[in-house]
Amino acid sequence: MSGLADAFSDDEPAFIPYLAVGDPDIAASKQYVEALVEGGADCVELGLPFSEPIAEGPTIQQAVVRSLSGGITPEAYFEFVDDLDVDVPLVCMTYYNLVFRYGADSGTAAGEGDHTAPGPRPFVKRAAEVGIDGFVIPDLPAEEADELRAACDEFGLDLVFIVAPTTTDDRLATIRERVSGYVYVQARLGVTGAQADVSDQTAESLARIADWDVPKGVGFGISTVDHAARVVSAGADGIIVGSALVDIVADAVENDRTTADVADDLRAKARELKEGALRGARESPEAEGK
Amino acid sequence: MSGLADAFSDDEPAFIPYLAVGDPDIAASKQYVEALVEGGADCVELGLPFSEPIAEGPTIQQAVVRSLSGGITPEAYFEFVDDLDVDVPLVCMTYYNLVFRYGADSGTAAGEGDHTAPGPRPFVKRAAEVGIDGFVIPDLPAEEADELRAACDEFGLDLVFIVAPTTTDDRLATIRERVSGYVYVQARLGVTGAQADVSDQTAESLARIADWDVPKGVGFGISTVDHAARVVSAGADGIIVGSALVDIVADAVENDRTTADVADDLRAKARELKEGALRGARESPEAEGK
Amino acid sequence: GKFGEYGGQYVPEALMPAIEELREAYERYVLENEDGFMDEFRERLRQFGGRPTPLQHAEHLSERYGRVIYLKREDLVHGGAHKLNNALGQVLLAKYMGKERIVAETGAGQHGTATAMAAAHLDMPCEIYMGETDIARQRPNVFRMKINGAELNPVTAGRGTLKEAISETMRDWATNVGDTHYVVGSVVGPAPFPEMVREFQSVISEEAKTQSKEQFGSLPDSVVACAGGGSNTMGAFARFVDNEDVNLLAVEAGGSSLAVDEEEGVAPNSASLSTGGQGVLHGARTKVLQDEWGQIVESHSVSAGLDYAGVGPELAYLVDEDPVTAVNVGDDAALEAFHRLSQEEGIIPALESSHALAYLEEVLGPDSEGDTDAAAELGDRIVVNLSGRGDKDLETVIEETDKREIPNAPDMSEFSGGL
Amino acid sequence: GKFGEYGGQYVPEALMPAIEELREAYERYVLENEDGFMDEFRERLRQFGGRPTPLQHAEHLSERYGRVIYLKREDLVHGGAHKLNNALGQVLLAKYMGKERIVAETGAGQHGTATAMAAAHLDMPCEIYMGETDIARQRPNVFRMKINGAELNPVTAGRGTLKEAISETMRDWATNVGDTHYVVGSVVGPAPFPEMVREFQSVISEEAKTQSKEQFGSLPDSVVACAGGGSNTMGAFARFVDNEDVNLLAVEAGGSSLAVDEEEGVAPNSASLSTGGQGVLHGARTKVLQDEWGQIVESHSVSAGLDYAGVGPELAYLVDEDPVTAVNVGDDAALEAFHRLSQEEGIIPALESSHALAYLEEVLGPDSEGDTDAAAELGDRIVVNLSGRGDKDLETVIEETDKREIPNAPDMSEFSGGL
Repeated sequence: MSGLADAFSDDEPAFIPYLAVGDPDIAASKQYVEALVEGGADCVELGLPFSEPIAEGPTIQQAVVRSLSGGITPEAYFEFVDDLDVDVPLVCMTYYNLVFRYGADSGTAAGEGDHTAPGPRPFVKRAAEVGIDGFVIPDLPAEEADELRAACDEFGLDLVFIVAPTTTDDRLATIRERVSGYVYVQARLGVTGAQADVSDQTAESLARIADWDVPKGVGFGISTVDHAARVVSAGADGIIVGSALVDIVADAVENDRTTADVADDLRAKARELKEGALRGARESPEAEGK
Repeated sequence: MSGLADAFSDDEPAFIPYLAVGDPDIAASKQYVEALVEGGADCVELGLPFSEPIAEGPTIQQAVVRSLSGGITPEAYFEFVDDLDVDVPLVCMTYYNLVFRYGADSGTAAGEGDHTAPGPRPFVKRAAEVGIDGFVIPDLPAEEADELRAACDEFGLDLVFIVAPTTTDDRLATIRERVSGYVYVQARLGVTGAQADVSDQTAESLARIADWDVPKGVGFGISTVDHAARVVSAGADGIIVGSALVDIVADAVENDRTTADVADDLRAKARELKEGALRGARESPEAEGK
Repeated sequence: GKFGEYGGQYVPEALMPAIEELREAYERYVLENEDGFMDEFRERLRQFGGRPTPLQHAEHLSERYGRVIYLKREDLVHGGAHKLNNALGQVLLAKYMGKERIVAETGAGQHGTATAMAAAHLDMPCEIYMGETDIARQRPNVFRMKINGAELNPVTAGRGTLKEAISETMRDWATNVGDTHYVVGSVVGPAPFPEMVREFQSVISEEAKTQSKEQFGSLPDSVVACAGGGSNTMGAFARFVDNEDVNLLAVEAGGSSLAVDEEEGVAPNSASLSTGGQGVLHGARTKVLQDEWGQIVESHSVSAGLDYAGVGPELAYLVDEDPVTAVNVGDDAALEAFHRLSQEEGIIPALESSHALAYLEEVLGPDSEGDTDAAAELGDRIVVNLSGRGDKDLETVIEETDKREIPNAPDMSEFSGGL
Repeated sequence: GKFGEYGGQYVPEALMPAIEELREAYERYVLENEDGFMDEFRERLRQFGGRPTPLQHAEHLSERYGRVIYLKREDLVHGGAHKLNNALGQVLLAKYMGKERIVAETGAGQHGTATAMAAAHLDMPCEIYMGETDIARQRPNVFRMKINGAELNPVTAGRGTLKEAISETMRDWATNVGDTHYVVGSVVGPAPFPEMVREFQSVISEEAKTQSKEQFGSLPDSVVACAGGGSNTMGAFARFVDNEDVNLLAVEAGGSSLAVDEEEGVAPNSASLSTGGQGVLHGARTKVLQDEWGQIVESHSVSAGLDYAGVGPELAYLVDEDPVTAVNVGDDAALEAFHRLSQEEGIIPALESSHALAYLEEVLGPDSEGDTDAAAELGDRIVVNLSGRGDKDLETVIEETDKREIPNAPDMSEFSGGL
């Protein structure tokens, strides 16, 4: 069993928070991630900011801007992960160009052309070194993922794919063949972002992949205890929460709050959401049927 | 012999000044015209300002603007002429639309269409009543002048035409048939305006019409005693001077001088120019040949 | 040179020989195609000018009016309007005549830019006269002329607008007739200009006639064109004048009112065909906006290109003699038509052309007052001459829409200070 | 969907079905002309778009360079550039697909205005995403979109320019994939966009090929086109790619320098073919301007339409595989070429197209450094794709000419404050 699946191993629903590393700076980021784990996170998605975050909504997009302005680079990101002292699996969430370009020694805008051909292997190798357990790459559909999949296999990392409400049956088969760690079930159409409600589409999506042997994490728009409970009771093995947490960081930046205060809030929010997930597990048809 | 030819009847070269009536107002204009006659004018060209003075240079154009701003109308012009107490022939210089429209009782921008068809007869009739002896219409070539020629004949008025350096021999014949009073010889190409020199074209032009039986007045650019003398010595029967005099009026308006002062200057300038013309007559080959 | 009582050559004597020379050249090169002049002209219109322009079926207007509406797309001509047809013809003719320099006047700058383009294309030195007031309010066009290499002569006389620029250009021509040709911008001025400009512009109706036959197998029932000086009008009508079954409608600028303020010497419209009287202006006898004495009054239209106190003498004649019907629409209706075509057909029309479009709305639109004669005159198949594109008018549209209640205008409040 | 290693579909999972649906529709309607799609498209290009555009012999450039230069006059297309070819094709395709709404992004506003026009023409609701910074500096285009009835959505994220607008449009599409089509503006993005946009634009080379044969009896020796995203480039090259005797030159924006400031994350050029590395941007693997880590850098060009950090994947492929040669010219040379064509040919070119013209000067001009290989590659008969007109660029030309010594610029001091 891979590293990521560990997050789902205790029969409890997993709580998987997301933060952009370096938002608003490396030091604060570190405390925030630790607070989330203290609050009950079973796994953390650590965002490596890319300049063109096409799958993100405004909340995470702003986080990416803050982080990039703070000077985050892939190497700084890896060092951050290396330094991190938490005992849960870690997922690197980023866009493919950063994976593809890492370690290619030229052929950038500086103009010398490609001497070391770009490709995902150096990035995966380095990620494995620092303790990353898997990847979510939102702009890399399964069809384009062969090289990355191979590198992950080589270094024993998981590659999570997203399943959207629009994903066709044909494509589900393609994804199923390639996915590992968990499958990221997109709760609704659109981009990341906290929402007032969680879509009915979630249950349908979960039903379509019920027989897959990887855990199902549901994300996109989960922001409250109720959402968490409902999603888990609909059959999710875990919940993925990003924007609702990033909102707390954004608010802190705007209102100039201390890192410790923010960490407290994140820890509390994590507890709430984890609690919601647990409630959902108790209320699930499966649990009630027991 | 027509009224205008009287100006040339004394064997002396004629001095024919031009002023725009109503520049800068009716009262001043009257004193200026009288001063010019006192200074030796043998005939006066009285400009009736038109809104589109296409044949005028900047000097007379500005005079036209001043006069129109003062509210001059064709009827006010006729009253001005009627009131004028001078004993020389008077030429009305204007553009054809004012001649054509006078007395047409509608069909203006007010919009009722033409009830009384426009035509030159009412204008000529009224001009004759107030003592005008002839016309110069710079935008009316001989080919378009049949109606006006007929009206002039009916009321015993002269119709002066311009001969330009570019006028072809064919057109000379057309003009010769229709001209009366005097022929206005355009000293050079271009528009009216005082010039530093008088063109050689003048002598050529005069030579081409030497055998015509109307007097030859030369205009366009005559501004100094020397010009006057040279033009007359080249064979002109008279000199026509506009811009050099209008300059004096313009200068007076700009510097807020009294009407009496300006009248004095105009009288003096008239004397000078007349003197120049007389000198030219004495120096002419013809005179020297005697 | 005459069209009934209209037309003629009311110009200073010094210009008469130049005009005669021009008439001869016109007859030889244009009418008789001497030295292949017309072949070269047509080829340049095609390659440089982008002709032929389409005769486009306007689907949404057709639906709206329950008639079949076609747009003759002069807005696609190089430079953005029909103006180039004439400018190119005259500059080329000047070249054939051995002239070494051209001059032109311009008001809003459309004729000036077309002339500057044609002159650059044919490598002919070019000077443009433009009133100072117009220069100040038409800076993009001034700039376009300059980058096309034309020399711009500001005219300070009078109010510094089109009238003064015309006078000044005539003066230049009178001074330099030997080597200079004056590129008159519309079917106005002394003969042979009205006829010659009409011939250069008649490519519009020549194409439209052929296209009508090809696209729907017959001639249109009517042709509608806006009329200021009348060059696009005559161009759109010329080849249809002899077809009695084709009704020709010249739509003038009614401005804000058809009345005139004689005291101020201002007509708040440019409807000389509809309201003007016979007069002599800029070299020709025609219909003119003038006061009771014959002084020319200031005309007005929201469309600078229609804002002229005279009109082509041939058009005045054709209206008197009936082949052409003169109608007019006001500023508001033109602005509404501007927004309608932009939204419904994806074409931003010149404010000039918007007048022609507005006439359709007036007669056939949902709020039309049911003038059945006018509706019948338009017939089933209507060709509207879209004389130019409206990019040049954006500032004016902002300013003028802002002043009024134009029901179909989008919210433009963020632009109320201009672009 | 791939061009060698380039291309592909690097998009969020949620969009994959929409892209597959689009590919199917593209294959049926465009490639197989199902339901007469291509017939309707071509007829609308003709009537509404004003095609075919001329292939004009440029006399003065030909004299200057001692070669025979032809200009493919895409500046005469409705809207003022080749952009409409693609916008019209995609909006029509969206209609055939039963979509009820289109979205598009725009940087300088050219693709936005073309899309708004096409959407109005085809009666399709249209929303345009545009960065706030771009909105502030491209007000005339913003206004044009609005009067064509498009809804404009300002994008406040990041620096508020094209990159952010693209991301935001992708998000809208990802949210509304069911009823919405995203009209991508160039030969970029995930498959099938690069291929589809190339097909819609290939009318340029299709016409140019026919016209070459008709006008001079053979194919040209070379075709020169500017390259930003590459839609006019691919359009101008597509039908010549298989003719080995025709040399194809893609002229990129060299900006002020080919170097990059990694610290600032800025490349003062847009020459991704010449200097970029392989990367994945906006849905496709292609050549990209990026820093050592793969972060996309801000590109630059005096021409807003070339100012993009990526390039079409097919073009990247063709450059690698040799049918296309990538070259570049800087801002100064482009401005000089802008003034040259305006003055010498009477055509005001877009600053984009000015880059293609500038390359001729660089290789063949009086001050060229005698690169005989490059001169030989151009051959005797050269077709330059004049992708658009420059009216939209006047403000930029004033500002940028003012900063520099452009030897052939007219005196523009009176405009130094802008129009």
